[in-house]
Amino acid sequence: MSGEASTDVADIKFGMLHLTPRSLRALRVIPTIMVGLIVAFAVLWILFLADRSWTVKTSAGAAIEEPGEFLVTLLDGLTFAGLLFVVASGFTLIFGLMRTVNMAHGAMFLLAAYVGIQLQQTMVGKSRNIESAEVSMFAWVVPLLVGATVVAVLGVVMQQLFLRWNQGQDLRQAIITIAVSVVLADQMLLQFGGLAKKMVWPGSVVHFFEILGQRYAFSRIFMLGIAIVVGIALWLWLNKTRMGMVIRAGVDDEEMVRALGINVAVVFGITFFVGSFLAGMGGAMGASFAGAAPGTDGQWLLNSLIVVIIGGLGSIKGAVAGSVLFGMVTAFSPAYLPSAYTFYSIIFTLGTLAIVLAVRPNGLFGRAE
Amino acid sequence: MSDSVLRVDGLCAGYGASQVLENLSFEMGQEAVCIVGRNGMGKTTLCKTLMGFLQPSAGAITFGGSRIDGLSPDRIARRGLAYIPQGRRLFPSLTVDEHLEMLAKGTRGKRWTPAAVYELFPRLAERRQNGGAELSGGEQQMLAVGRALLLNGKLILMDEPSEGLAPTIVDTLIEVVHRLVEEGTAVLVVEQNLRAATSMATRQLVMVSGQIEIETTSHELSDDADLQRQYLGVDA
Amino acid sequence: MISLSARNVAVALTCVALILLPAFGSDFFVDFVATRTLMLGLAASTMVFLSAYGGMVSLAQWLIFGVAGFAVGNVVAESGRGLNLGWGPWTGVFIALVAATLLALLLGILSARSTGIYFLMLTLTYAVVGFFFFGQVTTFSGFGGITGIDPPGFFDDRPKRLYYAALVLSMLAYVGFRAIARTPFGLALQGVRDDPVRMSSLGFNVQLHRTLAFTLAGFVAGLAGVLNIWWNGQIDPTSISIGPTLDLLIIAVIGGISHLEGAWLGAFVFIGANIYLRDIPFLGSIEGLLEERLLAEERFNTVIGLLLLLIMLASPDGLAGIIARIEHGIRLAFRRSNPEGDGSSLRTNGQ
Amino acid sequence: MKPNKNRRLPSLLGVLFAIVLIAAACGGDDGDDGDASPTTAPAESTAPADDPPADDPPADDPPADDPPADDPPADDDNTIRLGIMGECEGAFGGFHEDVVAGATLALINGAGATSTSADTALDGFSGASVAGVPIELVGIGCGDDTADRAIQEVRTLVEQDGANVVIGPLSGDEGIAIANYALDNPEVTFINGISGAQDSTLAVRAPNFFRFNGDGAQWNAGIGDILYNEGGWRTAAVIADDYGFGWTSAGGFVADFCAAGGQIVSQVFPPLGTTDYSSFVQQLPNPDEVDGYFWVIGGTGTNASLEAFLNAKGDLTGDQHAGNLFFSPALADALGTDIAGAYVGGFASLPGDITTPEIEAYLASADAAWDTLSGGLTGNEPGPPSTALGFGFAYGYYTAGLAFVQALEQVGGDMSNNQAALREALSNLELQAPYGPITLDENRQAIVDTFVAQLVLDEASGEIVQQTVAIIPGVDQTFGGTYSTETDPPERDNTACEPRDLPWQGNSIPVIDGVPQR
Amino acid sequence: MTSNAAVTQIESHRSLLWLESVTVAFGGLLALSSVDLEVVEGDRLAVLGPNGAGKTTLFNAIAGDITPSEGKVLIKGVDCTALPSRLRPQLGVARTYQKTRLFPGLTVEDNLYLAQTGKQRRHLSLWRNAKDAELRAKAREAAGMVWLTDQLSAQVADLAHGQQRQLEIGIALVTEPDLIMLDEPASGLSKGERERLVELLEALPVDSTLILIEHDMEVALSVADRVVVMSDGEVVATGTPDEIRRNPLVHAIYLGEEAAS
Repeated sequence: MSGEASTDVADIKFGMLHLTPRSLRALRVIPTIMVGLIVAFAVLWILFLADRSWTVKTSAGAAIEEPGEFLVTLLDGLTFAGLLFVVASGFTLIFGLMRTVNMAHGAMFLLAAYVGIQLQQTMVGKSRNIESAEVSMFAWVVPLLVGATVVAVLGVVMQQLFLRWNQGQDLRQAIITIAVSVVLADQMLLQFGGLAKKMVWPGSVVHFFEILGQRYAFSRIFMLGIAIVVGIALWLWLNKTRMGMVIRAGVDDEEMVRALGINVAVVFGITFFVGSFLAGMGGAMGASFAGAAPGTDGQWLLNSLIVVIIGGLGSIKGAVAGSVLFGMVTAFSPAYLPSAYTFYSIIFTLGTLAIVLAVRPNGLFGRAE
Repeated sequence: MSDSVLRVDGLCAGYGASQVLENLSFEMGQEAVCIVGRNGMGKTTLCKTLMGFLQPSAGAITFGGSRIDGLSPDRIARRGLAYIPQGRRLFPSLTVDEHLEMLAKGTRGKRWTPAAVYELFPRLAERRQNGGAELSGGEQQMLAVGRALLLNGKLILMDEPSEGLAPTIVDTLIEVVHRLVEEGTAVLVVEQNLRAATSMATRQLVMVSGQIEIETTSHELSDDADLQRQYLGVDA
Repeated sequence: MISLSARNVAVALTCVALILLPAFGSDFFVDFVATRTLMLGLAASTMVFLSAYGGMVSLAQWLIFGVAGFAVGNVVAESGRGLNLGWGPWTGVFIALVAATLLALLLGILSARSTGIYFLMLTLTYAVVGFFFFGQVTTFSGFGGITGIDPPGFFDDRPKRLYYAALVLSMLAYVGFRAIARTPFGLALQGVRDDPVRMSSLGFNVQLHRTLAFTLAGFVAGLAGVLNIWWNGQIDPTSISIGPTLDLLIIAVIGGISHLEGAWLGAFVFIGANIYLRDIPFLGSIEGLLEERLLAEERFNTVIGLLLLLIMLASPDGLAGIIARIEHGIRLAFRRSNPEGDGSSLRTNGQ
Repeated sequence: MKPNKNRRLPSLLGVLFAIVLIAAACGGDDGDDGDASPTTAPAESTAPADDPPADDPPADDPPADDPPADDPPADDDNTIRLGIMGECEGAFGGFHEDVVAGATLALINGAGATSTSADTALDGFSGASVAGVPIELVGIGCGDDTADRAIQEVRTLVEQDGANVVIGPLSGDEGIAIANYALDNPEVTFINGISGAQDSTLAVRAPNFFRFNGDGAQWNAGIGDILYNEGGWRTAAVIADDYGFGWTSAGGFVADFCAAGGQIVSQVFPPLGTTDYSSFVQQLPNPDEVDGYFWVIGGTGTNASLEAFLNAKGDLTGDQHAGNLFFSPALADALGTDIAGAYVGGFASLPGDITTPEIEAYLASADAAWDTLSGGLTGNEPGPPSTALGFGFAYGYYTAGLAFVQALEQVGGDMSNNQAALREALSNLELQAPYGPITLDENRQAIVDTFVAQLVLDEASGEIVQQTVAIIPGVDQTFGGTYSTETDPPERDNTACEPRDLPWQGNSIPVIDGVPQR
Repeated sequence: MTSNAAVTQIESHRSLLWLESVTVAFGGLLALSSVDLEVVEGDRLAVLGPNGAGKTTLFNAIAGDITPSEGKVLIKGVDCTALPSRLRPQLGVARTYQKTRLFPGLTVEDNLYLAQTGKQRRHLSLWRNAKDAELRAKAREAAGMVWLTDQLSAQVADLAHGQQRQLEIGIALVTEPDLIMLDEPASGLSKGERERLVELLEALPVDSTLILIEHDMEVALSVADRVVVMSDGEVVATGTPDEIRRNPLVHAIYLGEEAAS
């Protein structure tokens, strides 16, 4: 008996049946192949083709011609990815364990930034024109930790007051956090005003070095360093401590964790603390890197969303991958897009997201729901 | 009864409008007891209610002398009711070692520590670094048992432990149950595999439509084909 | 059955009141409150439709709404930013609806595989892509937006005709969405919402249903978008930024995201709160207690945030849910006093 | 629920729908008698957005009921109802207090008003009148930097609160939107607050929309000339926000710099919402390839972009950098002390270092009107009122209010005939404002004095401060024909770079030690 | 294995379902290992086996909810190994689920109506027409078959568990499939309901083919004319009910070795 022997029924009804399993599988890989081609072209373009006389003008030259520019762009991408990771890892941690989409994540970022700035100004004793030289490492780290702790406590309070008892109602929780962020944003505008503020890097990290003839700032490397330390700490916490194991187990099967005698409510609270703390750390770092102003909250909520959607919701590994991809596209697209079109880079960046999702609807490391 | 470990009185529970457990009662001491019954009779619902995942609509559950109905699952577990769920429900993200390590806190000096579990199941020790999803069915069940043992509880509740296991593994499991009872842990097994059920415990409670229909012994149940047909739908 | 009648009677009475509104309402109220309530309610109803019948909470509805507006602007405007095609207003409507529907189709195809909170976040991201698209692509708009769009001459007698247009479209959408729920397509959509796996095994193309529902909702959102640009006269990328996008979600949720009439109810409360809540007298006294004007007039976003929080904490199903529960309670009490009373289902939600 | 019930519903609603259609068809007819009917409940329950001290509920005068098009309310009761369109949210939300105070101070100084509160302007004022005509504050609009919201707020002010004169708004897109609204609502007079989009006056040209401040391009007039002739720049690179204000502001510099003979070698437009500017800064030429850079990046981008430059290209030195109003030590912490010597474009008011008797009197009047104000410059903490009023946001609103009061004075409070006399007076006003005279062109756009400042190191404090170096008199919107009603509004790089004669070239008034050498 | 022998005896042109060494692996776990099976028109096949033997996985592979990692699934001679599940009803396949999968937001009638539209283009229609009346009549008829006539306009979420199980079967039957796959239809039913279920299944048209997973031997053996016994993902025995009753291997697997001895 063979497939062709009695296709009369199916033939009439629909042509779809002519597809063999193999050809169906082949159909499914088409998007993957397309993405592969796009990536291959992008790599080829950056490495060899950009800014040649026979291609269009780009602001950075082909990597083999201008390795310095390439390296700087690469570092830009990586260091920015570091900051993205710190912020997004908190978001994804909370989502992973509790399925709570914390739409107040950006507001927490901004609040920590403001608190940090305020404290730093107090510590330095100056409210404006603070120079890096006046800022000791202490006067940077303490505001960062205090700012992060403040929002971490706020996060736990929000979770305990508003979210704890409607666990599992993800839309409702998302809206509650939206409401919190609306109130926070409005009150922050009142308390901290509308002007952009900035936290100042400590003098010890503000210096520059040369790589392949290009100047590069140590502060960016410092930021990447913090991100790596945060990443390692998170990894150690999740993989080498009992609490971390409980959290990972909770991501897999929360009910079973409870059946093993573990008080998940406490674990939830701690996770919310850590997740908000990371948002706060990111806030202080972001305020040093790019400043803080009304609207920064929404921007960083969005950044976090994009990173975790690319990487896969709830996955720390995904947050790393999402940050790196997002950071790279952010850095490379203005540099290697044709010069006349660099202002489309932000669309291009978001387009990456669409492409990733076309191939993997749950993100790079996301699990199917 | 002074040595009563678990006592269930007139338990009613269900999902929304549909009542699955209806006025279910039984009592057990420090022993092995099997609840047998066909699929769909409410066995798993009973487990979930005992563990606190489902709130009973009526009735009482007394465990170790105090009421546990209405408590949260983690508090019930901490009172000493350990649960081995149907389908094992291991954590795919955790290795064998991590499954045990995560519960190791406070086990020092108690009967069951991770080391003792590895001693009981040497097979697991070989697979320490494997993820929960990479184990065979038997190994998974061993890990699920080991995980429950670390609670050092008074009663272990097993939901369909023999499901999907090779007969030799089931034998190991039966042995473990006997050993646990010898060492002073009560075991409540919910089972539909008659062989496994009758080998694990002498007391057999037959569950039909959310109630304990009759209580019998493993010998009676194994020998009485009518009983099997009537309550278990097994036509031998 | 009683409750259904009560619901329908309430809806019908509201409709009558709305029809008569211009006769006794001030122009400001008709134009600024009522017309906008109907418009935003119409847009929110597409969100509610997708959520209640399709199980999809879409944040792309406001984008589609905006795209229709941008399409009208590009087609109709004769100068300023955008394409400046200078074609007739009704051509603009046609193109806007086609654009909105096609966009919805595209987004539907792209997101039909996602569900739940993933769908929500994915559509939020689309919304943001749309914002940046119109912000950066000056061919169609740029951040300055498209200004000075006038509605067709037919609507010159403002506010009444635009109001009635919004009212008619809202009623059509309300009746239409409820009617669709009874059609084969609507039933299948609800089936997809309840159990996509079973639907698949019954021979339904689950993703096709999701996509088509999304497209249909997109068309209606496009209608609302056209009304909006006529009403507003201009549109710019910040009109479709993350803030207004979330506002629409807030509207749908305040009203009750599983009740169609919740869309308009939510819009009314939202707009009313924005306009009238600033003047609530007690805020002034609180302000006296709280230093620093924490709750002063210009802080009405705080008030709206707190209102939203309150409603969400009280009822996951918004005001409509609260109303349904109150009604339920009243009827329970009524039934207790009349044991012979009607024993039929008390269900008020669902379709 | 029973299905048969469901079928009854659509038919019921179908009948209603038919009624609606009929009603819609007749809607045009029964509409005109709306003013005969009483106000609806919501309108009644509503007090004006700002509690006026004279506590008259709006039920006394039902302005909300008036169809605006053919029934100007001012004729009836001879009250001027003023609305102020402020900005309580968004990027400029911190300046809400400032701008309301600006408009209020004009009424205090010019119309005998008294502020209700000694430490905020937001509580309104009382007792304002000009030529015996009382001016009532009906509401303060609360913008959020978006056009949609601006329209809604202005409509609330006009259509609900019955404002017949509106002062505002603050930002560019809002200005364009309100200018368009003005076109459709000829019965209301709009006096721009401080918004600086070119289109509001040059393209929209609503006859009832007046602007007594320069646009974003005008504010940068003169700086290109100075950089070319005194800074020795021949080539420049521009980095500007990719939206209307960035384009307009950059356009002003380009027009001015090129008019003097300079060349623009590169223009980079990072999108709004950019967090990491490093890749955009990379696109700029290196410091050895260009004479200087002109910065038009606002918000958080100001610091982020400057820092990205520091990181990638080198120190920010005074001889190679210049910028528009964002390039100020108040907004850009990243400017180190090496920046001393850099030139900065102007804004509405002059920097604090200029002292003339008029300015001193103006600032003193502010300090007399309130004890403290929580303005944007003091981080919304209570501070001296003169700090807030000395800055461009408040000053823009002040000039608007002052122009209104002076014009009203000229016509003796005559608001009749659709405010024709008032508008005529506004159009021809020669406003003697504290920081310089202002007149309007035929598009009702201000011809203003603007200024160029230099960043210098204050020896005493060791801080970088702004010092005015020149006043550029009589700057108009067209830049000698670079812009006209025929040209497209400034876009990414559509401002032509060509030498031309600008009316103010060579006429700049040097300022030495804060004293203009007029 | 005895199944291959049995399979080859049956004339292939009547073959409705043909499985050829179908293997399903979940990670390292073989849920089905190289299963061969043929079902011909009119067959009444019961699949027995302990929990975890792979019965439901077998159904999933046939219905397309799972794509086998190896092997072939042919329905009516058409290779549909990788065919999406939604296209299989066109071949006349209908199934029920062990865990009730209904549409709780809809009424019983709507559930039964909806089930029929899946195979038709109708399900995209925004209008109701004459065909609908027909489908609704059939839905009501099917409701009668599973004793739910009283509940036609009840919301499914409000039904008792037993009624939901009845509807689960009704949804499969109303599509008039050529091949009906019932996954533990009797679970959760009372004794009386179970007897009626047997009646119902016995009353199905002679030419309708049935595969049944059932723990209740009484139900299974009274309905089936052929039995397949599975264990550990493999088919370990096939035969008539009588043969199976007598097969010691089946006792060993299903009841436990000791009980069999």
